[in-house]
Amino acid sequence: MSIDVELKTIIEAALLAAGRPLSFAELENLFADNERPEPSEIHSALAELAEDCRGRAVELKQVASGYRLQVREAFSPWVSRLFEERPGRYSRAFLETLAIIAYRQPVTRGEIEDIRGVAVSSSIVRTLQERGWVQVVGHKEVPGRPALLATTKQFLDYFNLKSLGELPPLQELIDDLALQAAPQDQPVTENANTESIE
Amino acid sequence: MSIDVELKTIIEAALLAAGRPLSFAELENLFADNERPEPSEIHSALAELAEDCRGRAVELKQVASGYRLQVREAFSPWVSRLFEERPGRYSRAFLETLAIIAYRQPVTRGEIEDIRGVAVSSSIVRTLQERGWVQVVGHKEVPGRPALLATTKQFLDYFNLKSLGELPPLQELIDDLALQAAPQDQPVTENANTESIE
Amino acid sequence: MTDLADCEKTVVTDSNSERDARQVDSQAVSEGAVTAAPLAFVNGAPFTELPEDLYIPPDALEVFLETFEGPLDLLLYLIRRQNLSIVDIPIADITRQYITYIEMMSELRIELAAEYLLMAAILAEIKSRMLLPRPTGPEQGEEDPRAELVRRLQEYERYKHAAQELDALPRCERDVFETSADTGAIKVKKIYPEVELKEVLLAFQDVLRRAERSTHHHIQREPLSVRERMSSILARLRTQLLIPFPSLFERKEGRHGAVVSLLAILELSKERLIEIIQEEPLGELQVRPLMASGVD
Repeated sequence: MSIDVELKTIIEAALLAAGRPLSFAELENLFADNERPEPSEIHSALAELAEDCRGRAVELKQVASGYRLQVREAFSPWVSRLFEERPGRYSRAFLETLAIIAYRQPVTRGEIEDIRGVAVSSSIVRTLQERGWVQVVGHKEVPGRPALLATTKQFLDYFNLKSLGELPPLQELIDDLALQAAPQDQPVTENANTESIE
Repeated sequence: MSIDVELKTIIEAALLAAGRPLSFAELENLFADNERPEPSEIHSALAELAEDCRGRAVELKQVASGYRLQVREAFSPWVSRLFEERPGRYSRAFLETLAIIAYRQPVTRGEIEDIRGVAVSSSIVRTLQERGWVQVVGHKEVPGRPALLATTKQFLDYFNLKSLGELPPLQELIDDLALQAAPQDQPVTENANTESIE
Repeated sequence: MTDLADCEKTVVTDSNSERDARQVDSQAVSEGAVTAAPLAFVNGAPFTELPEDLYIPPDALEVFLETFEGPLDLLLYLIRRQNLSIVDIPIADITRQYITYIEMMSELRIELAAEYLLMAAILAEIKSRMLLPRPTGPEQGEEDPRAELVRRLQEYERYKHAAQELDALPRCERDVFETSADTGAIKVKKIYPEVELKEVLLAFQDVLRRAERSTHHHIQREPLSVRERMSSILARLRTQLLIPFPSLFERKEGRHGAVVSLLAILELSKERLIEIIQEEPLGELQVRPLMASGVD
């Protein structure tokens, strides 16, 4: 109520109250029409808030659906003990399917199968949709009109990304038959006995 | 993780990630057995955290089920906008009930039902009272002692009336009805398919 | 590409009848057309030794296979673990190793996805084309028979790698956590719908229209000012249980006001909502709410 409540503190209050990312428009709409700050003021307040978070438990992060205050990665050793269920590891089939959809979207299941060389289980696609990470964005006009799959904002939010452009770049394809790809670690077998969820 | 992560910051991280009160035991269980702080250390960390929250958007509260960080009441004017629901429209039944109370006051619910020919839901009467447009001015001395409903000064204020006398007299409304026997626009029916709330 | 079914038979029967893999390499094509049902042969054959370059104890084989995401993944593994180049696969070697796996799987009755058998057929087909004399003229330069497989392996490897990177991104619930604070202290203003007086009047006309139709409802037509005064008298009686009659009249309202008040009092009395009492003859009239049995 006091007149000197700072804009950045109001934003902090709103982000912590919402418990989800707030878009810039939602931040603007915290204010009545006649007392709404300029966008530039909100931007500076966000920058100040980010600065204030230094050394604190949370950081201000911009993800696809907006701004959120999130507990820093450094605290996960303690914070993850709060949650009885350890976050599941995703199976390689799940992650590969998700990666192909993320990088190649919009893409049909058949195209995913072509790349992976094996059938894509329906349960993986269903789980991806249930988690809200993947959605059907249309149908390809070929026989059978297969669904075209694409990732969602929630996918980006969950993986801490603002846009698909923030995904790690896809490896270059080496076209030259003479070029030998550098030998590489084989992390494959590491995963052999880890639990996996789909 | 880094050795100089402060206990109070770990607690802050856990409280914000949990989004619910954490008991003292839960705070202790954030730590592995061999690195668990003494209860007295946790108590001091909580005190420091409470101190750190001065001037910030949240405050540390101890409630029955433990400790929680809550958004300060002072931020209600802004934060409440996150939770405001867009008002719908009042139902036909609501408007009719209000009109009957205005014209026939003081009136019991039973009398309103007689006039409308259908039951009046308690939620309508409750909403009218919540809104401050209708009040109970007495009880009728018949079995059950039903409440006598009447309109309030706020009702007059909202509709910009100095007194009920400024409402069109009943006779006029009835005469209007006769006129309307001739087909005419009926703005009323606009509402027919809009969502309504009570 | 030649008929896949034939190739498949070729591969499996070759490797079955010829334990020596090098022999398979050279003879696969020439001895191709064998008619026996391929898998049955494999299951029947005693399986005595593992190729040394596989380094996999048999009991781990099943677990091992589960770590592969299909034939492309298995091929990539075979290539990468020997530091071989994808783009210049020693196809004979890889085919031999791959087929050895397939045989072991069958031997251990591990159900193999059809894709693995298809890949065996593709490999054998490529190998056979590699053995054919390559046309030399630059004009008719035929593509390397391995090209399509190489392309698929490379493409798959990109996404396999991308999946690992995706898995390594800090993600919610594992590395970072969404935050929320309690909002119990926040007072939410309730927003009410807007209503226009016209809507209320129109609603009332509807009520009247319905009431007119049913004859047993007769809506009385007191002036509204009387109804309003009735309400206000009742409201006063809630806080003041006994009101002197004269105080219900206000001089400044004049004659009209007095009439309204009187009508309101009479109406309230008639509806048995109030009673007018006089405690002693010629004493002051007083009004009080009617309470049937002194309840309240």
